[in-house]
Amino acid sequence: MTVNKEQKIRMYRTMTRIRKLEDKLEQIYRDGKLNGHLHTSHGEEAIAVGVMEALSEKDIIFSNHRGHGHFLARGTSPKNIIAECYGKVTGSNKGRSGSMYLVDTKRGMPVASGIVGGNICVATGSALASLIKQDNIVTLSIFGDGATNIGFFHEALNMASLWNLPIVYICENNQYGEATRREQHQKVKNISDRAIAYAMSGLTIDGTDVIKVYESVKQAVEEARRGGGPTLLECVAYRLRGHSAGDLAVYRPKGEEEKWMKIHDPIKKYKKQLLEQGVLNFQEVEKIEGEIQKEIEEAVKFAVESEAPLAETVGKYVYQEDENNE
Amino acid sequence: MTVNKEQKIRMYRTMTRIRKLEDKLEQIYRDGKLNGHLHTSHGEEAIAVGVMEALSEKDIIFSNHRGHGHFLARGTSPKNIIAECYGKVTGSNKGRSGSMYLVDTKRGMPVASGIVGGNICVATGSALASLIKQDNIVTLSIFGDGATNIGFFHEALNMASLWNLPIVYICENNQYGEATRREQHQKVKNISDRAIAYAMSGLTIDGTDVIKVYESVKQAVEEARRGGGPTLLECVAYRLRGHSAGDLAVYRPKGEEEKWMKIHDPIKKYKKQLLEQGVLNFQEVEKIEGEIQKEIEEAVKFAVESEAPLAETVGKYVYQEDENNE
Amino acid sequence: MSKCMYIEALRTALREEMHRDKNVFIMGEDVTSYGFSVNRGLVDEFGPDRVRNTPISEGAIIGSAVGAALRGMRPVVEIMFVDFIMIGMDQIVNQAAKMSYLSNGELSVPMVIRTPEGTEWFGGGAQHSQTLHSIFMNIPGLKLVIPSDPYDAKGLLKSAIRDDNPVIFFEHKQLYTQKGEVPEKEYIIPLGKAAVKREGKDLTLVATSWMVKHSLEVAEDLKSKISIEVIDPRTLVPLDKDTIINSVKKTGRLLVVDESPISGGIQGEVISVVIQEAFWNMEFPPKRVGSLNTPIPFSESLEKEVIPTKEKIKKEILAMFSD
Amino acid sequence: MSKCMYIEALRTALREEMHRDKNVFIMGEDVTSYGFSVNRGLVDEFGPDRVRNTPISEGAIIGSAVGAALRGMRPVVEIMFVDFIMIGMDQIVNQAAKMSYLSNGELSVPMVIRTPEGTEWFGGGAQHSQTLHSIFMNIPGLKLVIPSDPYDAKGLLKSAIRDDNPVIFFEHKQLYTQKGEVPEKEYIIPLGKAAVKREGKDLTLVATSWMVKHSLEVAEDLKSKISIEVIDPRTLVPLDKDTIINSVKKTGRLLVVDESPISGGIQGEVISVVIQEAFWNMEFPPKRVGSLNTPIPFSESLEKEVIPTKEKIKKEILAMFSD
Ligand SMILES: Cc1ncc(C[n+]2csc(CCOP(=O)(O)OP(=O)(O)O)c2C)c(N)n1
Ligand SMILES: Cc1ncc(C[n+]2csc(CCOP(=O)(O)OP(=O)(O)O)c2C)c(N)n1
Ligand SMILES: [Mg+2]
Ligand SMILES: [Mg+2]
Repeated sequence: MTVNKEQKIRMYRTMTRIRKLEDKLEQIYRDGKLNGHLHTSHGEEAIAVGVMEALSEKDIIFSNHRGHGHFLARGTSPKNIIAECYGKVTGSNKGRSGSMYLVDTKRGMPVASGIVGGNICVATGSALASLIKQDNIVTLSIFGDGATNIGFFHEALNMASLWNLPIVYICENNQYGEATRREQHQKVKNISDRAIAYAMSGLTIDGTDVIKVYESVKQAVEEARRGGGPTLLECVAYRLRGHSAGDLAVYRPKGEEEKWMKIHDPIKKYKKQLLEQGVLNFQEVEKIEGEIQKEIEEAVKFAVESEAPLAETVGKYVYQEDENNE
Repeated sequence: MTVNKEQKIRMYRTMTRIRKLEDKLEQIYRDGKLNGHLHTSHGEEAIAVGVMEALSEKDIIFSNHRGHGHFLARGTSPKNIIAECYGKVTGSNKGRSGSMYLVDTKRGMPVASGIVGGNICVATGSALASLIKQDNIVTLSIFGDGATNIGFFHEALNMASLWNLPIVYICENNQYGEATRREQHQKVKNISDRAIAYAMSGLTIDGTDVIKVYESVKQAVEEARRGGGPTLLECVAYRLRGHSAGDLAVYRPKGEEEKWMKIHDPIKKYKKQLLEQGVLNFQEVEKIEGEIQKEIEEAVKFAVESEAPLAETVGKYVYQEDENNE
Repeated sequence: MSKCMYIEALRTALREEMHRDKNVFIMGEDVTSYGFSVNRGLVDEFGPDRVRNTPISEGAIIGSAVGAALRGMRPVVEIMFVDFIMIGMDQIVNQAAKMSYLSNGELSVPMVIRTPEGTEWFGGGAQHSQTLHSIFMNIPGLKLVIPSDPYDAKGLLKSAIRDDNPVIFFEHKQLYTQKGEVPEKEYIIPLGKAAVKREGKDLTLVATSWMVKHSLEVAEDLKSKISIEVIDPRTLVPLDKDTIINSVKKTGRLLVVDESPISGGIQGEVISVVIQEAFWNMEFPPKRVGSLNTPIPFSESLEKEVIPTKEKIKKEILAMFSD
Repeated sequence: MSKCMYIEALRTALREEMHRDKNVFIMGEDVTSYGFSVNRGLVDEFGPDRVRNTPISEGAIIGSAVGAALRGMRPVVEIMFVDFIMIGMDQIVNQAAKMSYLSNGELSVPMVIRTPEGTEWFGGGAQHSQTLHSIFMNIPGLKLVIPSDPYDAKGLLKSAIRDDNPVIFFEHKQLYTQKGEVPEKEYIIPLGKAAVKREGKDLTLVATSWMVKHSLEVAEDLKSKISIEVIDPRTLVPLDKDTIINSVKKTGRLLVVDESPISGGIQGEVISVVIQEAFWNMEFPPKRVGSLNTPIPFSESLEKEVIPTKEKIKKEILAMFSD
């Protein structure tokens, strides 16, 4: 599996886009200008980007509460995401979701789940649909380490392996569930070992290495597409922020965060690689960052200037508005 | 671990008691004299008896919908069990349960669960209570192979291993969940392999060998009592009947049942052993069977002649009747 | 017209819809061979891909149906007893019911959950005899269907399957073997239309599911004294308020009979819907009959104390006309 | 007396009960460090064995509490948002609520589930802002507590912990920071006693949780025109019917305000309880205010359309006196 230059640069751009958009949202949130809950993916950008780069256009991705990166990497515009966080009618969900339940139906991304583990059974059903339709689509379910303790994870993976469904379960192991370290919520050494309980293939990889993520997901997805069945892919990274904007993560052992920042910031690491490989030079890197910074600023402006949804639309689409039904 | 003669005979008596009681209930049910659902444990008697023989008086056991054998082996009188199946006020639950939700608080057996997998989290909480109280009690949770696909199984075992709880999970793998063969509901080869997902010890044993069951449970229970943590113990047997009285199990491959009957009927097997070992001779065996047959007939008579609960008691104990509350 | 059992009417509806639309499929525990066998024979006709046995995993059964529905399939899930739905409750409340709204209508979840509730005369007991439809009325985004005879069962199940929203379809164990007229030719019954099962002018008796039969028998028994109009809402969401309210405006009296425990049951909801519109027309306080606020006991002598019976309904009615 | 916040009142109740009874312990996700931090500091005082962090496993959290309670412990479980209770619903409905009855009273489940519901002004959205207490009213065997101020919060939580039945204790996110008088010396408030939060003679306004504050403010605003009696049931099960009914017999008018979606909400239940007893005393149809029958949208402009506000309550009241 070779990754060409264009891809490499695209992945770098996207990782940078995620980081800058979330830096921005964090700042806006701290300024008290955003409502609700804001979960950023600092330190996990390589997973989102590696995963999406490995998929084909028709594939389906179920995201979670920490989803900005997933959507950006899939191509959703920063404008729609930021506008959604502001609750504007120009947002991805027309202001009905905020940060936690983003959607982009045009890009194969149904509503993300704010319920931990909430998408795992649903995604499994999407794969079942593909099995029945034989439509060659692979479904991805993305969730965290903490979500692997929810019973529905177990029910879904058992079903997926039993029926040999075309699905890849991506576990973003950022080593924490809110304030709880992984050792405090599960004893199993590698989360991917849980695949054994379903006679499913499981793999643990470095989730801060975007190329590694891309290659591993590509393999698992092609396997699933070929009818080889599901995979549980554990991507190990580190949550470089608190659980959500406003959480200062005082519960962390001193120095832990700094250590990971220094060694495992996926963007720093990748940038270094690209420079060493000569894929990019400093000027190009700066240019990219500048462009993206500008893009984000414009997106914020767009969001701020957009309208809030009209009060009278509040009752729409509680039910599908289909003549036969109403 | 040596099993003395007295124990061996007691275990034989109890296995016989379970078989004869359930044969009787089956017959009464077929005669249309019992309401509700009746799940017998034909072929699984060695598990119930081996398990209970290994426990100390203060230990706690959570049973399930297929529980007659568990209660009998723990010492509940056939009278109370049969009366309960008849819905009489002399029944173990005063007629409120029927066959599915038996209880015997004097023998450390809380209400059995008719919800598949329904006792697994609850039993885990009982073990948590013991951990906190340091009362040296071990809790057992008994459930079937199908129950290991319920999410609560996963949540509970993760919790038990994380907290190193004094509990033993007994999976009665009778190779079917209703009409569904195990290969049709899970792919994992041994159910005990699911323990790996929790870094818990797991073991698969012959559930038709009462001595083997006794020894394995004894070991797991003592381990738990010593603070060595939980075990998932899979006891493989075969459901020699349909799922419940009335189910003729037409869905089974031809000959399967007969084969197991012939080779793996736990009572036949054990009787043969005892005769060979000279622990019992034919006369003694016949004497035992005769006594138990009589005991069961008397229990039925007791049940039939007992009163139904009084209508006016229907509202009692929906809530604990404690002055402070009412 | 030909007489058939409720269970057969359901099966015919499933068969017709599966022939009509290849996206319709059935999923549940032992649906090929067991349970109350509404699905009997369908696997032979449509194969195991479209009549799919599942592990005992109510969360994954319901949740995966949501996912399949999001992808254009029309799953019809069977939950063997309504009691077990509680295991998958989160997938219904937090996933199925929210998808359309959160996506501003871009996503739809056209799925049906079929499930039997109520008692078995006798002996299901506390974990196999509950009546739980009332609690779902408080979850916006769900539609609730509860047919009381074979004709309605067939016509409503077909509509439920064609509906683009998550629908919970509540059957009653004791209705399965009830017979009724069902036309050979295809028909559907729209969701949201109540049925006046019997016309009358002195009392409006709103009844659901198995209680409709009791109510009709009581109405017949009392016809010399009291003219009772029996209305079956047939769907709780959407609820055909007008038919009920107009009837009460005519009769001036309302009794609601449902097998749910009284406290928090739909009986109170219906009364409260009516009273706000028809208060000035009412000549007597609206009354309700339901199960006692207890779990369902096993013993026959206790169970029949808990659930609504013809006698209890009759007694309540006579008390409304005693003055 | 000293003023303290609702959240502090809850914490004090927990601390006092944990000192009083060594069997009382706390269990939940990040209870040592996170969430709405009702438990802040308690782990330092009582240690991680009695203030226990759990994995994200709502089923096992609730289910294991049931088991611990069966063994004589008195667990106080925190579910971070009421929405997540749906994951453990089966353990509440099929296990906790049934144990006492199925064992003919030999087993008890003395546990409390504390959980916040309602909106956050603004932005919890569809899966973090629901009001779900209404659905539990239809599950016999559970007690439901829903305090509206610090004084009640403390006294009722202590009773809930001492109660021998499973109790769900519904808090409201917006109440946490509300202040009120709380005596230094110990007191408990029995379950099943409503509180008349304000006396009046023209209208009985039954309100719960966060809605009590709105209702009292409206009563004050309208006092020149209408004398409003504001009653907070404080516990939904047991429900203090007498206090409410007697008030309505006095005022002749009833309005019920609760944040649950209207359809199937407790508003209808309360109206129906009252109307059967006080029908002849009522001068006007009973009315209800609740959330619209929609999921809770994120955007401020939409959320405030959905939930009950002072304005909506006022409007409803004025309409009741327009004639
Ligand atoms: C069922 C459920 N329980 C609790 C929560 C509250 N909560 C939101 S995110 C979170 C931590 C999830 O941890 P993990 O799965 O590792 O994902 P991460 O946030 O680390 O990406 C929790 C407990 C929730 N949203 N849903
Ligand atoms: C949650 C739930 N789903 C379905 C059922 C219906 N049911 C009762 S027993 C049973 C089979 C259980 O299989 P297993 O766990 O292997 O136990 P066994 O009956 O074989 O002893 C089923 C599906 C139930 N009681 N509870
Ligand atoms: Mg995490
Ligand atoms: Mg089995």
